[in-house]
Amino acid sequence: MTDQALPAPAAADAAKENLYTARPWQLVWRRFRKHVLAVVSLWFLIILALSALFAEFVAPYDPFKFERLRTLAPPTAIHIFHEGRFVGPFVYGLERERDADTARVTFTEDRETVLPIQFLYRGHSYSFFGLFQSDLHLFGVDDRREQVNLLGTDNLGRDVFSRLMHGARVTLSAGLVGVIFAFVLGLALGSISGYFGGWIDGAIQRLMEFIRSIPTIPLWMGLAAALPIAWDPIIVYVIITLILALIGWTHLARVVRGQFFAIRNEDYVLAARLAGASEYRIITRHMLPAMTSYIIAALTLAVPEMILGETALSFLGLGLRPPVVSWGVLLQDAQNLRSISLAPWLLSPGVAVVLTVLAFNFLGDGLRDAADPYGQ
Amino acid sequence: MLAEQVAAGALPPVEERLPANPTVVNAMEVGSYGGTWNRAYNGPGDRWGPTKLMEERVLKWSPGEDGAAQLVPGYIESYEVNADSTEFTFTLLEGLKWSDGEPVTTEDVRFWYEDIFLNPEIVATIDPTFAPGGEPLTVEIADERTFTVKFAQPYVYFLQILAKDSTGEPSLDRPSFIFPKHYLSQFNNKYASEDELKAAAARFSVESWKNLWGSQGAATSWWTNPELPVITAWKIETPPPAEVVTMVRNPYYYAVDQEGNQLPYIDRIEHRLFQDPETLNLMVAQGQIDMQDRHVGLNNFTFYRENEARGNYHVVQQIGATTWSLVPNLNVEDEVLRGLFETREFRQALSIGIDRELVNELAYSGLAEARQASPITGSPYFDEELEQHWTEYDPDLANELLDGVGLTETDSAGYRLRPDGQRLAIVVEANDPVHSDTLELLADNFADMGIEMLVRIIDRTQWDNNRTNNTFQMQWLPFDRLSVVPADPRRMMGWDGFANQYFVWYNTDGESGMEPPADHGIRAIFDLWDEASQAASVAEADEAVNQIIRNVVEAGWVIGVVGEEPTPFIVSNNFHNVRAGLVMDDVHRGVGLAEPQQMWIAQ
Amino acid sequence: MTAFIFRRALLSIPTLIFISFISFVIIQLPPGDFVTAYAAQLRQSGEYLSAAQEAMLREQFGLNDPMLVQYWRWITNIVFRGDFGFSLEWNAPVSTLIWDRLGLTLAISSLSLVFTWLIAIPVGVYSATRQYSFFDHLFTIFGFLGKGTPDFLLALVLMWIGFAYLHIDVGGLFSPQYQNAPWSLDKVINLLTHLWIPLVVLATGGAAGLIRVMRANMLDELGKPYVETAYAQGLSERQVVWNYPVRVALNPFISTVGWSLPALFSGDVITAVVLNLPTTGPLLLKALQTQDMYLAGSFILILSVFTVIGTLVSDILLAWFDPRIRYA
Amino acid sequence: MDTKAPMPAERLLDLEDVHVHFPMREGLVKAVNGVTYHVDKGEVLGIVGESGSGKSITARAIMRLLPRNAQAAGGRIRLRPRTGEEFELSALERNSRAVRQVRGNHIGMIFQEPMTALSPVHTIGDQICRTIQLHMGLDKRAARARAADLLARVRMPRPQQMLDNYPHQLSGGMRQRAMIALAISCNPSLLIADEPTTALDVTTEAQILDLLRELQAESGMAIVFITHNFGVVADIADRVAVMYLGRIVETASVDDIFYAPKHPYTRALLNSIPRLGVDQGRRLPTIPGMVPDPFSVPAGCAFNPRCTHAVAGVCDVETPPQRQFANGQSARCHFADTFAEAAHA
Amino acid sequence: MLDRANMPAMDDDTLISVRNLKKYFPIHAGWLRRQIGEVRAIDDVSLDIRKGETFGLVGESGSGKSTVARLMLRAYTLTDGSILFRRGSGEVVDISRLSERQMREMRREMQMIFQDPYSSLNPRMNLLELVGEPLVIHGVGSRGEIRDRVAELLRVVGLRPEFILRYPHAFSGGQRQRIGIARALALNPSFIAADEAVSALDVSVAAQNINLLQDLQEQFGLTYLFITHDLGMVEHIANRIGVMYLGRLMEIADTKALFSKPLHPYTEALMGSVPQPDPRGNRTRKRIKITGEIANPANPPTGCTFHPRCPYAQERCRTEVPALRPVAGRQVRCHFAEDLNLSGVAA
Repeated sequence: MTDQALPAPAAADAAKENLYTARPWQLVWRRFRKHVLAVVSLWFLIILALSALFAEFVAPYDPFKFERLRTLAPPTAIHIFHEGRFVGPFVYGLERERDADTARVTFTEDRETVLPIQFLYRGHSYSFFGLFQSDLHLFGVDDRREQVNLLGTDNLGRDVFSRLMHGARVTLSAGLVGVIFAFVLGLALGSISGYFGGWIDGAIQRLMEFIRSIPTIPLWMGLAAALPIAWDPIIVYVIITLILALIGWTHLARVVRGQFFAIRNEDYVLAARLAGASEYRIITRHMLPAMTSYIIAALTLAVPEMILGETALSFLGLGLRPPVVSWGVLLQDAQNLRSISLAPWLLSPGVAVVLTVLAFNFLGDGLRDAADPYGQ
Repeated sequence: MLAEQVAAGALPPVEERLPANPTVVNAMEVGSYGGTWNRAYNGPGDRWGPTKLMEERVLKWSPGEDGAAQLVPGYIESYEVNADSTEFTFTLLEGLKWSDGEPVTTEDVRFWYEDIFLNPEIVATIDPTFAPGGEPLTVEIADERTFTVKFAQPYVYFLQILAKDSTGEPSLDRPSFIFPKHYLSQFNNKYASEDELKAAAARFSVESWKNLWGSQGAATSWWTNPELPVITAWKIETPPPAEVVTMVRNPYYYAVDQEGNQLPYIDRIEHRLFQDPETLNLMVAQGQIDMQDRHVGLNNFTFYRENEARGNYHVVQQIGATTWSLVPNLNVEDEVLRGLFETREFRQALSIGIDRELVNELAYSGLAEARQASPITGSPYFDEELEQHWTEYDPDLANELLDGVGLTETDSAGYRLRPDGQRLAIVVEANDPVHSDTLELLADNFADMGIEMLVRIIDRTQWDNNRTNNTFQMQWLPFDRLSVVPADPRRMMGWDGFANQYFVWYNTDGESGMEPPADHGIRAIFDLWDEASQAASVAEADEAVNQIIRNVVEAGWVIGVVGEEPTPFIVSNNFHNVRAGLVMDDVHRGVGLAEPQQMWIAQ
Repeated sequence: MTAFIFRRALLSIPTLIFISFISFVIIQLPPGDFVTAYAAQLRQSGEYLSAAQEAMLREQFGLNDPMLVQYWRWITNIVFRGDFGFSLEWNAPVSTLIWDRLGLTLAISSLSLVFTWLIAIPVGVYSATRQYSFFDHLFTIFGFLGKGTPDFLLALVLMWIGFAYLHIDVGGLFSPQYQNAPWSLDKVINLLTHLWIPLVVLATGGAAGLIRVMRANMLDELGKPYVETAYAQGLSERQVVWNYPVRVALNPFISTVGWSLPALFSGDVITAVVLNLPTTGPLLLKALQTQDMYLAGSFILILSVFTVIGTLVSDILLAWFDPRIRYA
Repeated sequence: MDTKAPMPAERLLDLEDVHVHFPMREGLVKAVNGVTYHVDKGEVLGIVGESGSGKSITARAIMRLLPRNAQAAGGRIRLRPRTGEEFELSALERNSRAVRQVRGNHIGMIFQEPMTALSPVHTIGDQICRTIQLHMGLDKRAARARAADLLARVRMPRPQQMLDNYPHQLSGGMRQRAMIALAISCNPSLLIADEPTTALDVTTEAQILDLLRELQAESGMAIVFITHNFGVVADIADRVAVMYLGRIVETASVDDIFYAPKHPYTRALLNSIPRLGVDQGRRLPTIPGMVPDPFSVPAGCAFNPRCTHAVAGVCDVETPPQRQFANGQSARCHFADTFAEAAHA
Repeated sequence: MLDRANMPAMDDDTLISVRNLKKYFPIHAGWLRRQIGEVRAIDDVSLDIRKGETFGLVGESGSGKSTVARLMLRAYTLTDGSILFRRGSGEVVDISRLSERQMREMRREMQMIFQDPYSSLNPRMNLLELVGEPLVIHGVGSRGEIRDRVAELLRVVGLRPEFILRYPHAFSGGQRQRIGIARALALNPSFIAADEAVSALDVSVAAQNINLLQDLQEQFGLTYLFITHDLGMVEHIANRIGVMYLGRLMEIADTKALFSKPLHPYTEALMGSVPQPDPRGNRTRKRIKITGEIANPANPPTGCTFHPRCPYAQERCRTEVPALRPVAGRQVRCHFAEDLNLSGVAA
């Protein structure tokens, strides 16, 4: 008799079956894919992350190498036709001149020197994370003196594009470290608070309220001055980031706590308990998976905050400092009228920050929308 | 402005306000009265900006015909120095008046000497500059206008010191010797009762009456107290904290131009507050600044030049009296590093391993001069040979020298190893991100020598503290006071720089600080200064000073890189009488050398 | 309701005590004290303090006492006498300094807050009611752009545009000639020509987030049955949207009122520094940089107290505004 | 059917071949697929059907309250309220003035969830007054008086006080009373009640049903009562329409539906309901299979795969026409006549 | 308090015996949040369920019937009372005194089916994981064995085993309910509490699932606690019925007896309220309808908690709390159970 309830075998509807048996993350991905901006952002960030990881390869020049004859050179124009003749992408040489009166350096294209852009070009050698030596670069021009500077050079003649790529590595990883630390804390305390409730929850809530009322800038300034000077600036920065994460976790903790409160009362959690599941199993197998996508979305949205934080702190002179190359540091070079008027290309790190933050936000937005595949 | 007040009867006519024989300040050209001078300041700590515009001394530096600084009398009619430089007699101008019209007399000198200078409640310790050989100066009042300052031993540089430091605490930014007794006695414990002092402290909302005194004292600081009678060309009207700090001209100012017109020409000076240097640059480019000397940096030179038309101003270039230098700490606690710093060849290597031209070209737009830390061009102590000492860029020789001192081992990254096996790394501290370009260039040079330079840009306060507390290895420091060296010879003696602990030892007679080793060259420097400070004649003293300079430069204790860079002044096109090519040294009191009281604004 | 407020206020007291202590500790963190900072500052201009003078100053300011004693002196003065101490840097009582700048700070902050809301609420409502429309996408992109651009960069670029292309005075709140002038119509107009940059900078940053919040809340609310009920009563779309879901979706905004309290007090530090605004923010920054202990400490304390009060106010407002909480 | 035919005099509401479609990712959902029914003045029409049958969507189509993504894909909806004017609702713009004049004024509506169907941040009084002021042009005071009056009419205890209460302060039953007060606030000619008692306890349900009956008797308004509960329909309706998969499969007077159903679906459904005092322990007859998902509605008679009487080649090919019977009963079944005889036999 | 000496020994055919079950929640109020009272959510509930029977529990929402079921399964901690359970091994355990860890073992024998087929299945688990979870937790069998067992269970509840990898969103409400049933059956429990198991389903589907539950009971010898507000359903499925009102049992009786002649006015009112799919019957049937609404358990009426709504209430009802007492072989909590002549719905 019970066979009554069996639906008639569906006509081989593979697509539908596929939908029915898709793992939750597959469904998230499917929904996410519909979010064009988010997908574009994801690709942008992947490319950015890869570029940052392989900065030595992507960057044509050593980010620390000075070129006394190429200071404040504007972005190199890339040409295709030379005197009406197709050459493929190439650049002209540059002639430098310093205005004796205003001390401004100007460049003019030397129409005689034609330098084709070479891909997989062998330039200066570098050590990739100390793993291996190489001199292979994505692109470059084969000339001892001339360069191709996609984003121009700074006042010491360093290639801004190369610095941008190396800066991405520092900025993104420092942001991630802080976020991950805040995430671990927030997740732990938020879930404890949300799962157990009662006085534990009350205590954690009070702690959070207290921590949130500590003003950040003063704390940061105090810490920046209190740490030993001989320490590597990056380590100092990471430590401060970590300490700030001690404050930053409250936001995530609140989200996690709220989610826990909501999910704790779902029948399926009770069902798991009645099946004899331990608390550990309930939290890890039932409650956390329901939140992962929210948490990932929250994380994604937290990373840009960190990046912006880095630039803001650099602005106040409290973040990373040269010779470390980070976006904040590069932007510090550009945040003056001199640069905006004489060398606007020095603002390109700002554009990079805006684009990256934008991409993270779109990604986070897309993830949040796709987060609950069972929502509707 | 004043004519109206005279007409209204609020002010006596100008003849009555001026001294009988007013001091003549030669204006570049005779100007016209009036106008408001707009400039900018960056906070209460920037009181020296306004102060230096109008400091008064018995003797002041003035640019001569050739622009070279020379000492001229200020508010005194005349002065006399005896043969062995132990007695200095000054005569105040006849009819010199405070800004409230009260006459300035030797009573004010007596007040300063007896009730302030010798008052331990106000001046706890007398600066050694005013107590050579440990014996403080004494003052004798001859008559209403004349007084004599006496020393127990010859003191040839006293007049230079007066021109720079005035009479020391608590009056660095006030005229020498005179304090307005008729006003200040109400705050002095010799004249006022305890209750009155308490009331006065309360009126200025400070905790104790002592806080009324001192260089920032609420009552005695011209910068915060508009009531205080002054003899400067302008006096404060709206003190900080204010968005705009204003100063108005002093109707009783004692000086006139060559045609007998009372100075200053300009009625008011308004200092707008700014926080961020970019705001100032914007003000400049927008033509909101009439004349600005402070906070306009060489790094914005091109920006200033290119916006001249827009802002209706021009850039006037002065000469900086500093040499930006790498200053190693000879007292550094790291024994190995100290050993290296004390090794002459090592210092030579560091110096010749630096490509000064590159630094000048890239970081100073080619506007400065590659040079050693030594007296600057135009200084009486200038020596071209010293200026170029160890400045020839020779990385190969540098490496040879380093090999020579035994630094032959290197690590995998190519850096030399110290005798104790650690990588040879030197932390170099600077106090402003502006310098990071330079230091990156220097770090590159060091790397070529196999030395790792760890650049740290730190907060100014910390940077200063590190020198005081002897916790730095090397600093990027403006080695200044390189014009009239004996006016402040301490830079050359290691103070607050390459051997601060030795200097402290010397200065405290061995009570604190570190004693230099018996054979250390710094002992010769200290001996030479003792010689100079007791010399009976200037020639004799100068010889010793020159020897000090030669010793310091040749020892290479300071690694000068670039200096004598042009110091830009922003000068509005209707702002006149700003001289160019002056040596901007603290000793000369900076912009004071340009004599702002004779500047004027075309109306 | 009073019980609720009383209980919440009571719970804040330990937080406040702890916060005041932390405020004091933070400013003690950097090595050195005010005297070293002061000496450094003097040195910058060629004036030098001898060791003895430094010692005297320390004695005078009581900097040699144990930290707890200093803290106790400081906090009791504040609590019992309303005396925030004396700014060593500015040579003026802390309360005067803060008071002087508070008026303009509050004016600018609240103006920018109102401006932010005036943008965020209608745009959020529009975006939600016309979800996925062209303008919704446009607003989203603009919102994220506003969120993604560092404030100082935006301020700088706007300043440059004003300077180089619009040829107007930028920076500060007045042109020099109006700075000390009495209030007049011209001065107000002059103020407005300066005010737009800070308003735009502050509002873009703040509005972006709030638009997202408002939009999300509205989307939640629009799907609820009571909206359908309202439509079924014959109300027009405008009446329905603005009377019902907007009213509910505004609740999170109300809680941000409390959160903005400390921001109202300090203004946006970075923007104020870049734009040379005469607000309290730059004062705070300066105080911290120079370790002007009493000024910095008072600032941190006031900010923290405002945060705590802000939270309290938010909770109360929310309870007062949302009957579901009020009668719970 | 003659679509041009004027509405008979007693007719209040007339639906002709109404279609509502939803374009979804998985395909087009024909949620309402040719619904025809009418309501006469003062009668209670019960509409029963399982979830997904389209009964609520049809109601919303009348009110022009369909979700934004819905497509009104045809059909005609006409309304002639007490005032005599005639509205062709299907021809009006979604939120047009005319539609808004009908909503709340001529047609009141009650929803299933009284908790969420009332604004949580406005008092009951505010919400009722707003409607009254909108449609009746009363001033604030008069509106409030009327609102109190209405609350009294729906047997709300302490009506004056209740005006100032918020929905969450009331129990479920009270909320539904408030909801009813709101719906009848402007003396509508028609009340659409969409599962108004589903969320309530049986005891409260009985009270609400009594209330509706009384109100209907007092004011003579017609009610379209949507429910999935046959018991409720039996209790309140004069006539009943049974829906299945977007279509009305059978319409008849309440007695005919329960005692002489002519559609196999109606019969099967009635059989599968346990009745008090009747079915103890007996195995319940069920309808085999499940309601097909809305993307793949079977061809022919939508019910044919589950119908025990389905005849292959007929039921799974041809969409059955509506069969009318003399007693006013009608059924969409090829074999309705057979059942008619069986029932009468 | 439970008097041990007087505790009725558990009959051999009793599976579960609940005695004096209580669940109170404290109420805090005032400035200092002091406890000012308690909500007696469940007060003094005692009932026995016999092996193989279906015990129905009915009442309005807020009457505490779900809470009783959850307390019996120790989903909540109880305030007081005892719950004796006869294990498969014959051993009788008072599960109210077990620790959470000991209880875990007991959960193999007692399971629950939930009302909401949507929220009771973790949407992120497929059928294998969902239905197999109890097996995994209790370490029953290898992966392959679990898979086979899950397939078997799916077949038992009428779902196609090839759907084993599907996720709940692929199923309709009725099917989901079957998944829940399969999960409950996974460990071969002897006792299943079905909390409004079919209330959320459409009539036709509800009938199918009810039949399934009856089939399974027969097949596996299950004992059900069947909680519902639907009197028609409970009459159909239950052998005995308990009627709850405001956290207390008002009446316990055999189904037939209860429906043909209720002894408690509340039972009568409840029956009178149910509309029947019988228009003529509805018109003619005498229906006692209840007025007012269920009281706030935080502030229950004095005396008999039902008296404000009771058409037969007298002065005594206002003051004296009636006890649950045996009347005519049933148990009733009414002072006047013997005197009233109440009408049932028997055909």
